[in-house]
Amino acid sequence: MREFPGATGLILNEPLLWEKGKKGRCGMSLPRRDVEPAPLDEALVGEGPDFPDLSEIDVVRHYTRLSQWNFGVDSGMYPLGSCTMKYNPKINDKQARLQGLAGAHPLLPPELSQGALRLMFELERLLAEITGMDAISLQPAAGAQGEFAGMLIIYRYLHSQGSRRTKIIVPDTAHGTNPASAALCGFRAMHVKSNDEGILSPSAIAEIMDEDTAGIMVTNPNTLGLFEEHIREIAEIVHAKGGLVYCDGANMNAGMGVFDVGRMGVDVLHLNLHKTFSTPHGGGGPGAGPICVKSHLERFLPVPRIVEANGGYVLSEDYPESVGKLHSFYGNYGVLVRAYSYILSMGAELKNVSRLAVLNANYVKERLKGTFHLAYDRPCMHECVFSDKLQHDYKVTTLDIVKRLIDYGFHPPTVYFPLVVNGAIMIEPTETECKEDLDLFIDALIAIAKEAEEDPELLKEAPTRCKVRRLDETSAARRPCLTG
Amino acid sequence: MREFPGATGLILNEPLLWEKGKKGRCGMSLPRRDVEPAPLDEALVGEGPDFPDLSEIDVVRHYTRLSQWNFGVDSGMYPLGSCTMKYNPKINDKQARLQGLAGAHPLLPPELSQGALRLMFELERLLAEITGMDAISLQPAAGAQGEFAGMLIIYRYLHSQGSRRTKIIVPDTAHGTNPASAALCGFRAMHVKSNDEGILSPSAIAEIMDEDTAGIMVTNPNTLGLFEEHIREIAEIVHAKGGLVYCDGANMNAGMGVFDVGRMGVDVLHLNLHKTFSTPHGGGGPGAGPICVKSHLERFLPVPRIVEANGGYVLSEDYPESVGKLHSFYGNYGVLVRAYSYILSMGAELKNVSRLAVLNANYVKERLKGTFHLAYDRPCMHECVFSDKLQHDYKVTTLDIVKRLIDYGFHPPTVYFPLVVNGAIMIEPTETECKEDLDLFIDALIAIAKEAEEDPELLKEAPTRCKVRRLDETSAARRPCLTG
Amino acid sequence: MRYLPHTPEDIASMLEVVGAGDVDELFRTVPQDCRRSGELNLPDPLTEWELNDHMASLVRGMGVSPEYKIFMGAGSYDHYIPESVSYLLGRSELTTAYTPYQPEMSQGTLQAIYEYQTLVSRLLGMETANASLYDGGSALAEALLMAVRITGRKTVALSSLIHPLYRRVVETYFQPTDYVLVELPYTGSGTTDTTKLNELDDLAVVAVQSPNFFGCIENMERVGQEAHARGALFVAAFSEPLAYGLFKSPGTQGADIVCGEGQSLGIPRTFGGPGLGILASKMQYVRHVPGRLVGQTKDRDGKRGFVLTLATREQHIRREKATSNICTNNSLCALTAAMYMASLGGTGIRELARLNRDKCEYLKKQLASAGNRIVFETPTFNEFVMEPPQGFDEVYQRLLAKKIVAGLPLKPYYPELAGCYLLCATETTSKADMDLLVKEIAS
Amino acid sequence: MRYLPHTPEDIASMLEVVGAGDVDELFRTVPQDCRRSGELNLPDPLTEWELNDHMASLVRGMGVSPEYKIFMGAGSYDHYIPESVSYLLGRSELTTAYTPYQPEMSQGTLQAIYEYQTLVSRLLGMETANASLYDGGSALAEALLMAVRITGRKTVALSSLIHPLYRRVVETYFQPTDYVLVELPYTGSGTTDTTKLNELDDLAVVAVQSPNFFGCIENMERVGQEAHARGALFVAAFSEPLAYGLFKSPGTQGADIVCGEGQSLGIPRTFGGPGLGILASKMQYVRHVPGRLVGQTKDRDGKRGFVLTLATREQHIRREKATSNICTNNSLCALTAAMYMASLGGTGIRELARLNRDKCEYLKKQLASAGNRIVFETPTFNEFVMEPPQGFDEVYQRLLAKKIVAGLPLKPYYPELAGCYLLCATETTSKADMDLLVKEIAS
Ligand SMILES: Cc1ncc(COP(=O)(O)O)c(C=O)c1O
Ligand SMILES: Cc1ncc(COP(=O)(O)O)c(C=O)c1O
Repeated sequence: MREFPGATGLILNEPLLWEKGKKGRCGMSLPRRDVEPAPLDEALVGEGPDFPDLSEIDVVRHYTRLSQWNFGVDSGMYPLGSCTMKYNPKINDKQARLQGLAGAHPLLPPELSQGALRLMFELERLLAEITGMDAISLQPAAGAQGEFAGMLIIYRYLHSQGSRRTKIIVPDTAHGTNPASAALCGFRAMHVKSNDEGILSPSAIAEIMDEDTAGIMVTNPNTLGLFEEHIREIAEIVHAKGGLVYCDGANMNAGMGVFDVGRMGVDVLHLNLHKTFSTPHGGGGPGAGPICVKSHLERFLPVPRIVEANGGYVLSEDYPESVGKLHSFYGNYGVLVRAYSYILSMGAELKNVSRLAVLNANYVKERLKGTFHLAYDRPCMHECVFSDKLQHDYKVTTLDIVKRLIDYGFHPPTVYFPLVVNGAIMIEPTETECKEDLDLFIDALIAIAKEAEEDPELLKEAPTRCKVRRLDETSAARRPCLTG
Repeated sequence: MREFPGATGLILNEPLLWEKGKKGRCGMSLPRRDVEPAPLDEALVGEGPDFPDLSEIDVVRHYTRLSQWNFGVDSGMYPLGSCTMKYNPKINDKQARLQGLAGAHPLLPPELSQGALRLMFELERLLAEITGMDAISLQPAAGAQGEFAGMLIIYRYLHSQGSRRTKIIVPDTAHGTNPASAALCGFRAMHVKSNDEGILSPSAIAEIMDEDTAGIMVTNPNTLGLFEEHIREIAEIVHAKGGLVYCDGANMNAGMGVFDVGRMGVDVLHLNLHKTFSTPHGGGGPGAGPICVKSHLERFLPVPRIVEANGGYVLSEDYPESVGKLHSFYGNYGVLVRAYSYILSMGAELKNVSRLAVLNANYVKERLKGTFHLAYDRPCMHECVFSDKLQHDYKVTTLDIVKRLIDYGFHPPTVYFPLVVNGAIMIEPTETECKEDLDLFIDALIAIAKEAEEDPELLKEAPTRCKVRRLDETSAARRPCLTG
Repeated sequence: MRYLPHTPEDIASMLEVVGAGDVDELFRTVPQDCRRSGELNLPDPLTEWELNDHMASLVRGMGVSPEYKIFMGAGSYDHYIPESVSYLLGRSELTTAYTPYQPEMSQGTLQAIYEYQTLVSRLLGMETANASLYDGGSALAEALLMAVRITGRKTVALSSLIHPLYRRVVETYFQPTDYVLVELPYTGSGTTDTTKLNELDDLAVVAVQSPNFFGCIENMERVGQEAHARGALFVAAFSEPLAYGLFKSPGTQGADIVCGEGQSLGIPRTFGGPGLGILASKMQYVRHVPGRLVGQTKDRDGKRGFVLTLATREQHIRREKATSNICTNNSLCALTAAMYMASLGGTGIRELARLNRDKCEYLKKQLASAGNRIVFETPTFNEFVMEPPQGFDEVYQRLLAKKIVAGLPLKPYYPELAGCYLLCATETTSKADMDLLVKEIAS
Repeated sequence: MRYLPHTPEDIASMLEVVGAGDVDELFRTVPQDCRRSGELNLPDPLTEWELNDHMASLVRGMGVSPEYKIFMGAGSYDHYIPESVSYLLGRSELTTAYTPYQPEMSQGTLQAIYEYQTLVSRLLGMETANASLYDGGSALAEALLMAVRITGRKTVALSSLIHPLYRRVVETYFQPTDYVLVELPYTGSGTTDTTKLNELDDLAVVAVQSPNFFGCIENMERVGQEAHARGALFVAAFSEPLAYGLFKSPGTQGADIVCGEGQSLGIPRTFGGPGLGILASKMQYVRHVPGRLVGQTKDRDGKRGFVLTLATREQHIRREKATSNICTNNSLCALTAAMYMASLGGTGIRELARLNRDKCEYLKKQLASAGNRIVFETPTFNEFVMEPPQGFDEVYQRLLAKKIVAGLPLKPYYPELAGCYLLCATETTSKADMDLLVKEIAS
């Protein structure tokens, strides 16, 4: 069997930027001055920021060293549940660097930005085909903003129906951004428990859905990696009471080419291009959270919208009922370029992407169940959720388990989420991991479970291979030191 | 004081390429086939190579992990004597990637390659100005090939004088490529000792220079980092006997804007663009070793030569006395582009480059002498040479010292070269290291000297921080395993 | 497909372990009526080489420099980006990681963002900054919501010289709330007219942008005093932070919260995004700050390290009670800005800011002497409003044909300024190009 | 200057330590008469931005794809290079390191080169390969010198269908020796005529290239037998290693040493360099191999690791007795080739080689049916020689104006083939472009 990736080796300490440098150095080539200095009212002049002065090599070494303290998808398996950490093809980054796009001013006259607009127009159509929804706005800068946009659309729709509603149904499995986005839109989140199969039962929804409830936010597949089988019936219940159905589509990597979100009764859906469509996560962003609606809600989509006009494309503000603008310009365009380039590279192969993502997740689930407690023993979609239940006897927690996984050379899964599973360990392998690497990862977790029985200290002390050991988060929060 | 860079952290094991993969995978996008398969004589068809089949992510992770086991100038200080490991500006790499150059076929008709030719023409002129020599060929692919070209030029020149000579003078401080290049040209290397000041004394040369000696190969500054003060007198002696003077200019980083190699009496000089002119060393190459001559030798330079012709540039073969071609085309063009871009970025600032390179070397020399035995206590040029003499009492060798330096997070200096200094430690900081980093490096060596006294085992065991510990080179050579 | 490693044998052996006959079986929990009827109707997959050709043809005709001379800023600025920064952004341990939930293996991202927070705070003269928001528009909206939370008041006074598109975003964020947005008009000299403040009660915050949308330097100190005199917070916004390399920073002028767009700090324009939403605040309000914060701490051995902190403000802990719904932010853009600021340094940013200003003053002077009216006399940074002689619209179109974009027509944003244009010059604008513009406009 | 970190204070304090009044003093060992009289007379330093402009204008007018359609190979081939490979070559721990003299901190380079040696050996069907030489020309020269060393004989027989420029380099390397270079003519079918071998004595080596300069597949097995029958070594050369993805490799045909140019393995053309000098050999001759070799070994804990080995062959140990004077080689190009071969894989290289061949056959067929003579009937890989109808010179010039380079005129290299052209098609040559060429030639 292949050895586990985790190892220790030479890395390099590196001070903070301002612990380096000397006044008078500069790491950037300053342009030649071809104009005279203009008179300047000294009263307006400030000190200028106290930045360290570094030479170019200082900057290059600083970030080269920092990068080596980090672990990315290019370093190894990164099965962070709910985040779809798949391989980010380099060719997509290259497209985003094209001067014709990277150099484009957002307020160029349309005749000078046809290519940029066409890309947006086509991407909207491609996403519509993939989701089964009718109309799309690419403007939301991330999933959470997509949710907010969705809430606003529902809010506006209800207004247009002359109805003001104060509540919205949010299942206990929902991602934290769901209730937060609802709250941002003034809706009170009504929590509903998922049933003992880990999904929503229509009866539970019927119980709380009323005329003061704007609708439901459902994540499908949900954060347990399970398909909400009753989604249609639930949608009917909600619709019957005049509400709308919002679907959090962050987990769309499970169903491309299979799901038809439109047919599920969903009115509004958001996607995470930085998950399903392989754009790099950038250490926390930028992402893109396009919002997709059925035709009856199209008129509420954010403006400007890209429309075809005599053979070309223009941006139109002419949607009086629109929820308005969410982004200063048109969203995280550079992310859109990468997603577009990914979709054009895959075409109908996207169905295989989802099929293999689901196969990988089920494979991990089957091989690890027994070793770890499987929260819901049912066929999963793109991810599966375990817990530390079986390890309690050894006083070992989920945190200990995943910190130990770091020493084995893997990025930990998502932990302690979803909240409905105590000590959740949420594994999303994605389709880009090959069987050999999955096996290595699984064997590592099995070895750790054994260690938990035989030598729990190994887990408590982990990680030992990183530049730093476990960090004191409590005192970090008690006496925040946020700048140097 | 700042902490030393050396630290240990998480790195990742990675198997050999063929220990990964599965038949049928492919990490490259294969072009669409737009023509029919043509009939093929099966008798000609082979098995095809037994390469592993990998997906793109496998390849990306493989080399990302391997890169983290390596140390480059971007990682930290790399004071490898005689190699001029200065910072390699990223902007120069960008120029070499320009499609107009990277995509250029070398046999394009001249009207389609004017830009590429102009760059070569201008680079020759720039190097002539910097060295004080008259004519230049950029063709040699590295310093050693430059030396060989130089030897050939001397060989041809002597022939043209109707003289056949069998010997050439090579000082004991010379780099190994010098005698090897001389031998390749059929010259027997006559070794001459440098005097107790570490340089050549005219008398020593006068003693062995005779009519059967083609000339001398002198490195200036020499590999002890010392300027050959008697170079002119030596040149006169050699010339008086009808010989020629070859100068190994690998150490030109010491004298830009100061030296006039032409005035030194040198007839032929080679440069190392990958040293003095900041092109990345690439883990061992490619480099470029342009050859520079005084006008009386111009007719012997390699062909083709770039010449101006009615407002443009053409490649001319019309040099009947030329030594011929050394490279399939025109040399390592991509390296030339980087050096050209570097010189244009620096201009006359190149003088400061050398001044600061020399300042850095002298600073290291002064601060370390006493701690380590300084082979020749004289003002040095771009590098200084110590030895392990003072550490002998503790049974600690140069190898132990520099292996320990690895644990401190620095690349070791050149060791056991030049041969005239037993256990040589040859330090070339280069001008791109700032004082703070020099101090850190110096303090590390001082700390190691202390460890040598107090706890020599620390040195014998070193390095301990790398992925591997000291490797068994003996058995590697006894039972060579060169392929897997 | 090079992104999909599974061989038929892999799939077969995995299905065996899973105990399924084929992959479809794994989807048995998906009801038929939730599935699409047909296969995906998408264009044939492009090879890497076809994709390159496709994209090359797609961008043909885009109006970008160097082919086009673009004298337009208005919230998206053309600044030189060092190749060293572009190179470093290729370090995929940084780009292909996600939010640093596991600090031990994310110290690169964490230290870099901690440094970003510090540099940005120093640039803005503030005590702390968050790890980034989406862009200038949402940063302003979040800053205002934050101010309302802090003060518990309802009235928000916004300068009409804050970037019009940022204000549009604010309207969107505020529409489902019962807070009142009031717009402050501008004076003939191109700065915010605050007299209206006297008519407002329950005032939570006064927000002004400086340099404002017209490029004019606002008297932030005065605005701050007026806000504070009314028990309100002072929020300072910006679209061109480079200005603070030369001009007084909002923090030194009494701002309580500073927010804006950081695109000009080394981030390419990319048709408007991703940019960088910057939000900085006084330390006393830190627990009201939206988004991620990186803090310094120690590991078990007392070694310095960095972690995400004060997470109790955030959605994944606080859910509906969070200070914001933001999760994924624009971290890589923050990293870019940090690399850029580190490359420039204090000395460099001073010189660069000065050069931007001088270039712009040169353009202003030349245009003025060529008979164009400079509409506002208040000092500006690298943008200003000009009113050309009548009938400039045709000239503007003619210049487009000559690959010159002569600024942004203000009419759509300020109808009363029909016929006026917002022009911009940065260090990338050569004297030659400016002279060309002046000549072309004159002719 | 951004590359020079020294501040005036740094210099002052360092001078103090050194005990010098100023930096000039440090040069006191340099006699006046060895110094230049004046300052460097060089153009003013360019800023990064001026440099970009300068280079952009410099390359304007270069005849490169996609603007130009270039049907020329002749030792420099246009193949697609995956963006993933270009990206990985940006990993500066690999690019900014030097020769791995310190194996413990160079395992990345060492394992990668060990893998390169392995993949290249497998591609060529040989037992071992070195860590790279400069290029195809010097690799051939080194291979022949090696053969002479091994056999102790003096006569070297070279096929006239080895790349003419490689042979020029061989002549250069051999001129100071007393070895005899003999050229083997070629037959009417475009392969090497070896009958002349019978006239030669003291034969050290027979060298043939396949595919040869005309693109024709040589009968290497026969040549090998003839060489061995005479107690000589058989050296197989190449300029297009991709051919061995489809055709028999030299190793399987009895080659003792294989050498050539690896540019087509993922390395851009870059006006002819840097390329990759490949040299592979039978294990029995390994101690005669020039250049670096990486070998596998163990560390003190028995862990697998890699080192430079058999260094006693090399100049830094053996000096004048070394197997070669080479020191710096083309390591990064070897790394590139390894990345490329790893990306392609065995399945991929087979398919790609087949596609190259099929494209070329298509072009050959079309040109033939358009009335151009295909000069040699021997099977070819991705190049072939054609003789167009009289007066093609003007057509060739006309096509240049239309941005089509219709192959390489052979006259300068083979005067007897005046009027003949060497054409090339690879996977990057689209059917549409080939049809265009045929049409244009016909018209
Ligand atoms: C299920 C789910 N919904 C919503 C989100 C929020 O998306 P974003 O982080 O892009 O705002 C996430 C991602 O963290 C998620 O996993
Ligand atoms: C003094 C000296 N001469 C010659 C050489 C040989 O140059 P190259 O390695 O480029 O062939 C070197 C570099 O190793 C050197 O240091």
